[in-house]
Amino acid sequence: MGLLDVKDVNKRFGGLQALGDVNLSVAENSVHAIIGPNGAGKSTLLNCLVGKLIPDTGSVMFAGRSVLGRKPYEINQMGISRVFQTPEIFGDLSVFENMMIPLFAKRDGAFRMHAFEGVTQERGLIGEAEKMLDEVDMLDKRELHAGSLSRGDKRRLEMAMCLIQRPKLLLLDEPTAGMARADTNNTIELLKTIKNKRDITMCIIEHDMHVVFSLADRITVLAQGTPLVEDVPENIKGHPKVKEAYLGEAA
Amino acid sequence: MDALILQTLNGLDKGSAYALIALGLTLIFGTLGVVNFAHGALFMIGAFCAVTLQRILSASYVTIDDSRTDFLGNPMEVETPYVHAWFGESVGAGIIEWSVPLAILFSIPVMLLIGFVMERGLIKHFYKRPHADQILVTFGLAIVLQEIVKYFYGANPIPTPAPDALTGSFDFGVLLGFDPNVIIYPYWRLVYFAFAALVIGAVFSFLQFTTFGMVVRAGMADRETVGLLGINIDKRFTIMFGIAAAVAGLAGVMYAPINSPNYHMGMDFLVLSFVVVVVGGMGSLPGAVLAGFLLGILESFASMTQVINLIPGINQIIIYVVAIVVLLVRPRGLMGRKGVMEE
Amino acid sequence: MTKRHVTRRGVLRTSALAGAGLALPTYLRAQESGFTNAPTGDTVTLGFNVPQTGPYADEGADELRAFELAVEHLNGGGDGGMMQTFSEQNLDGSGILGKKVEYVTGDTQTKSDAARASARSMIEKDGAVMISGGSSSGVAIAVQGLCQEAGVIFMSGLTHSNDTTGKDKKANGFRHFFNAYMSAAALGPVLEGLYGTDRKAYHLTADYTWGWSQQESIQSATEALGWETVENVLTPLAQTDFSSYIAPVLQSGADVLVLNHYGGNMVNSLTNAVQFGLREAQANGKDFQIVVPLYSELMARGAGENIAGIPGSQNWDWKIENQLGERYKGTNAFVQSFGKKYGFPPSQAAHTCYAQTLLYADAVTRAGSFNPCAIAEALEDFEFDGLGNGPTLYRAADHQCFKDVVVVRGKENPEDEFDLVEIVEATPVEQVTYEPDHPMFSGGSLGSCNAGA
Amino acid sequence: MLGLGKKDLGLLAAVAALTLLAPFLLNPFPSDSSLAQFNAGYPDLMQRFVIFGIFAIGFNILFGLTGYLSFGHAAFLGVGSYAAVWMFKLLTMNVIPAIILSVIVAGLFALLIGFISLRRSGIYFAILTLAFAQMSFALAYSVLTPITNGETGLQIALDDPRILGVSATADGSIPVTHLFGLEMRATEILNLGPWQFQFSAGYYLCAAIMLAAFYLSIRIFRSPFGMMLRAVKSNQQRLYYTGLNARPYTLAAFVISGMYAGLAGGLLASMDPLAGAERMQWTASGEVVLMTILGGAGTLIGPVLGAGFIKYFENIFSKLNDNVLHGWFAFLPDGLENAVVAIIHPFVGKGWHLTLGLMFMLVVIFLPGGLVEGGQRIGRLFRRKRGSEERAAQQTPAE
Repeated sequence: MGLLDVKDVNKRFGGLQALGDVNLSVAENSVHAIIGPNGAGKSTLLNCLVGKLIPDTGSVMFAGRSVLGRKPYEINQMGISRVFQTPEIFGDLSVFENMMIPLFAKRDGAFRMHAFEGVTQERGLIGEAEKMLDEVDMLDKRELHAGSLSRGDKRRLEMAMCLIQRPKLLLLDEPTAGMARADTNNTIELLKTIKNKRDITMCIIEHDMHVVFSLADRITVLAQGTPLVEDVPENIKGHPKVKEAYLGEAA
Repeated sequence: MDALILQTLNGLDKGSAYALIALGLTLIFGTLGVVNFAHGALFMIGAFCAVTLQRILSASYVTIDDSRTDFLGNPMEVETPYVHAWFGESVGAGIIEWSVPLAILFSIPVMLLIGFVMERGLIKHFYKRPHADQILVTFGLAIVLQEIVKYFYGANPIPTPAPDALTGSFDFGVLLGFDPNVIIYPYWRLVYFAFAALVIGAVFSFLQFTTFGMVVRAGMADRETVGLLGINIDKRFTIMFGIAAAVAGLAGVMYAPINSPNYHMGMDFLVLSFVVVVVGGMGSLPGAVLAGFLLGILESFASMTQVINLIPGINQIIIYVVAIVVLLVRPRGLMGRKGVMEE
Repeated sequence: MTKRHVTRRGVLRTSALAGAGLALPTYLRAQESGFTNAPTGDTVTLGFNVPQTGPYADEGADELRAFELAVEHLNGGGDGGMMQTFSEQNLDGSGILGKKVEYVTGDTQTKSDAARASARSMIEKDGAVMISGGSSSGVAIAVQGLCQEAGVIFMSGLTHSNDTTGKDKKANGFRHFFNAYMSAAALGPVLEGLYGTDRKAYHLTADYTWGWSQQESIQSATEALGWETVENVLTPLAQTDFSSYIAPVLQSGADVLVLNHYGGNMVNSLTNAVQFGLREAQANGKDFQIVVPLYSELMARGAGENIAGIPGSQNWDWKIENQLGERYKGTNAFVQSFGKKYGFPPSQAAHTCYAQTLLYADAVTRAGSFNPCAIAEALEDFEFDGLGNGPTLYRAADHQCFKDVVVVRGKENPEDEFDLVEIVEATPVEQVTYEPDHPMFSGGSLGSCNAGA
Repeated sequence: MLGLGKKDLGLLAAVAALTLLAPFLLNPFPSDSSLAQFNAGYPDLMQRFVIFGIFAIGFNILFGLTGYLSFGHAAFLGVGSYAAVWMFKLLTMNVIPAIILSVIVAGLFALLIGFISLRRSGIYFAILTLAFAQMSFALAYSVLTPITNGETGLQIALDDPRILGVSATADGSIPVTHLFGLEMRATEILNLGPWQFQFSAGYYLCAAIMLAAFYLSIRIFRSPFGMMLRAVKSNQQRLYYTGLNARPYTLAAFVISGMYAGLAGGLLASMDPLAGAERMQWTASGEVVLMTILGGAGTLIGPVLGAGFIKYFENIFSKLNDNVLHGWFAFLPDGLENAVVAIIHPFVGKGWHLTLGLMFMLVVIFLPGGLVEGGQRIGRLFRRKRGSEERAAQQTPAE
């Protein structure tokens, strides 16, 4: 039993079999990467995990509880946070306010009015937010408008927002997509630091093999909606089926 | 049964106007992403094109007739239209009588021009602005346009009759095998329906079968990509705006004999046409047309005495009830694409 | 809860700071005079509250022309208009009680709310002692209520609902215009003469108070003739296309269509009815007929040739003195001075507003005071003549004018756009008079006159 | 102080000062001068300024913070007015129970409509609210006449029961609205030289309530709840994946702004006991949208400015007629006088809509942030170059 167990998940869109009999187990405190060519069903799978899509059949269990049929915010409350391909942050809010929202969410659950208190009265939470910002090297930008940040900073902010929730599982959807090599390396370093500092499980969907092989403990290769192989990185390199899947794509 | 057929006819006729206005609104929204609150005003200007042409054609010179007196007891001033003098009385009267159909030709260049000027001069600057700003500026424009019309034409409705050959009514029921006098329908409304079908057909074939239309449709789907292909999409969108204005204008021209035009007729249609667009699905042209006819027919059915006796007041609110039900059951409208205008 | 009403109306108090050079404003709302906005200087301000935007803007504009003309005449300008023919010869062109008449204007927007806001600004800011004008009953009733509370006189403009002097009548409000009951009572005999007693009527009625009031009146009048009412369908006020209401009429077995509509509604429903061929149709072996109980010149102009032959009623018509003679004197005097100033003949809305202004000025003169209670007393049961309607009574019981009603029908071949209707007859006042406690007017009471301050 | 930051406190104090001194500020011209037409310091208009200010402040809590554009907010104002007038008819002429009931009724109505409408967002939400409001208007105008008195509007009458009051005063008049005996229309007049200033009890009640409403709105803007609402506007997707359900927040904002609208409706009825159906028409809903955008959506003071702007035009410009114009320009030679009057004529009196439409266009074209932005630009002219920290601060919505 892993932290996250996906069993026999199927998903069809009209005539297209997007996912077919996907089985996957993500072990606690591991970094699990899902790779595969374009259209392999990686994003569909991810969306099934966070409640944006509901699989036609099969089960998705997280920490022993099913996530199926739950809304995204409920799944988040169970301990799954998600980093998007393009950073999703609150662009109209300041960096600091971006950090406060997940803190309020964690404290209050889905809804609590707090209409008559000032944000600045939340001393304990402010300290926590500042500490987290410091960890991702963004404390000096706390009053900036989040929408005006560079892409790399937006990515850091988004990760900080996810981490401050202390999730059990962090889902990363191509965290380095569209980044320059230097930024990519920075992100890899950041993720490694995060990994080393706390007990966290990560599940990464990634295109960039460099990122995958630098971080992952285990790798699942997905092709045409079905897992081809699942193994440790060393064995994935040069695996004939993987080559076939990627070369097939190249052809 | 005959009552239902009659109300369906009515609905199709009402629906024609709704569909034409909604079609233009959807074109503008789909291509430019602009919520145009001045669209009702364009419809109204179309109707006033008919009024204007009627006035131009009946421009008169004045002669004094000493044998009669006016209300103040002065010698009567008799106005004779120039066309009477030029072409003889019967031909002249005939020309004036046909001013509404003639106004179709007159209105197309006028409306295209108004559309171009509006897009280049104002709307262009609002593509990237929030919808709320677009609403405010186009609403302001609508007020200005209708006040200008009011200044020149007054607030009272102005009779703009159809040619005599097309007034009167036609016993539709006999054709279908009903008794005479059961389903009677005015010629002009049949003309209006046919005309609307023609315009809708023309717009669709234009979008479907021309390169221009293809580019515009592609632009509606994904503006950025089309821009990347090096196609000057902006120019085409300007033309599209002109076409949308012309469609609204044509709807207005032909509507003039049905109800005498007045300066606020655009506002009367504005809210309704937005409901039509949304029920059809924002950005969906077939949806707009379908919803226009559907709401027209439902509105007609709701005004039947039997229905009103069953649910008092239903004729006042039917459109809104339908809108609420559709939006709750089918959030994207009848034929809308996912994700359009939901954020 | 408190019941302290120490200073019942003692709400407006004037205080002056010592040392400040106290120049009297053009008006005072003072206790010393005992009523709201008592004029103290050498001028008096009247408030003309008419629709200037919205569908009735043209009617409002015509009312405003009449008011301006009336003020000009009161101040001694122009040819004096109906002041010459008015049976009371108290007005001499020196203003009212020697005070020059000034006026302020406002926009009712044909909305009760906006009309009250506009009237309040006239009372509170401009110090108007009288409010007049308006083009719909909802507005008239709302503003009448306001004037009652504020303690000024309201001389209503065009308002035709029974309620204005029925269940919503007020001691400070006066109506010169006729009402739905009178329309129906006047039309009844004419309809009998034109179309006989064996008729089946189909009613389309605007779905608001005036429409109901009109429909109820005409239904009872026609049923008294022996007509049968087949159906009464309520149409939404915002309706612009009436096709779905008109289409079923022929099938219903009716042979008369009564359009209880006004303004844009009436123009559209009549146009639609003619489009559907109702004017040429046959039903029950008779020619199908259309009736529009309340006519107005502006509506007739909007409907164009569609009104040909269609009967209805009016409060007054500019041709009446020429056609029906001396009894309606004043008409020509008014038409002359209005026509000379503006270039076209006045509408009935203009006439009623002009008459109301003169009636007010005359009442002030006779009362010798601008105090609303004194004016009301002067107007109550006041009989007069020479204002174009023939001998007229301002009845004390409900503040309604009783006078002849003009029955008209659309002309077949109008000479110009102002000559659209022909007069069928003037129904004598006796036929349209009713008891103050008539069921259509019951409920509500005048209350007592309020002088404000 | 009051749980507000220094800047907000300053703003509140400024607004308080402006409202309290409004009778002076709005009557800058001597009452016998020809410019007296521009004076707005009479009770009715001053009351409208602050009442519609309340309406717009409430609307801004929904639209400015969450970005949800309601096109049916006038329905809540209308419902509030009806509730208040019924209270006057049935219970007492004291305004307190009427205002309380109007807020409650509008809140409940908003809860119902919001619960359904908020299942959708964007323009779909706008059309849903519009549809509900238009339904309310159409029904109030016709079928519901026994409750609403239809076209005429609900008025108080001599034969109302009024359990805790009198049906009619001793001399047969309809009693007037009051606050524990203080009549709402009581007005003190101060003549100061040629100037005249009016102090209306009703206005000061409205102003006090407006200040409270404004204070409340500042607190909401600065609270975690307000931040959450801004987050809804900014990125609902992220909010969802942060474990938050946006619906309860938006619904709460919707109900709060509905209650503000109800409060405004109750106050309107308290100042002038009439409730007309037109108050619920879509144009009335559109008006508050325009007020908010015109003033500056999402800013604290903007909606109040927008409300004042529109009401000023409606009440002052519509009253200018040719007679007044000729009065102003009488000093010019005759021909010139007529020419000037002819030029201005289309824009005033019956043409006031034209001026209003032009103003909408000009403001939104040249001042995208509304009147507040205009103010900020003027402010910036006076203090240029103050370093970059200021620019950062401007990005968080301030006043």
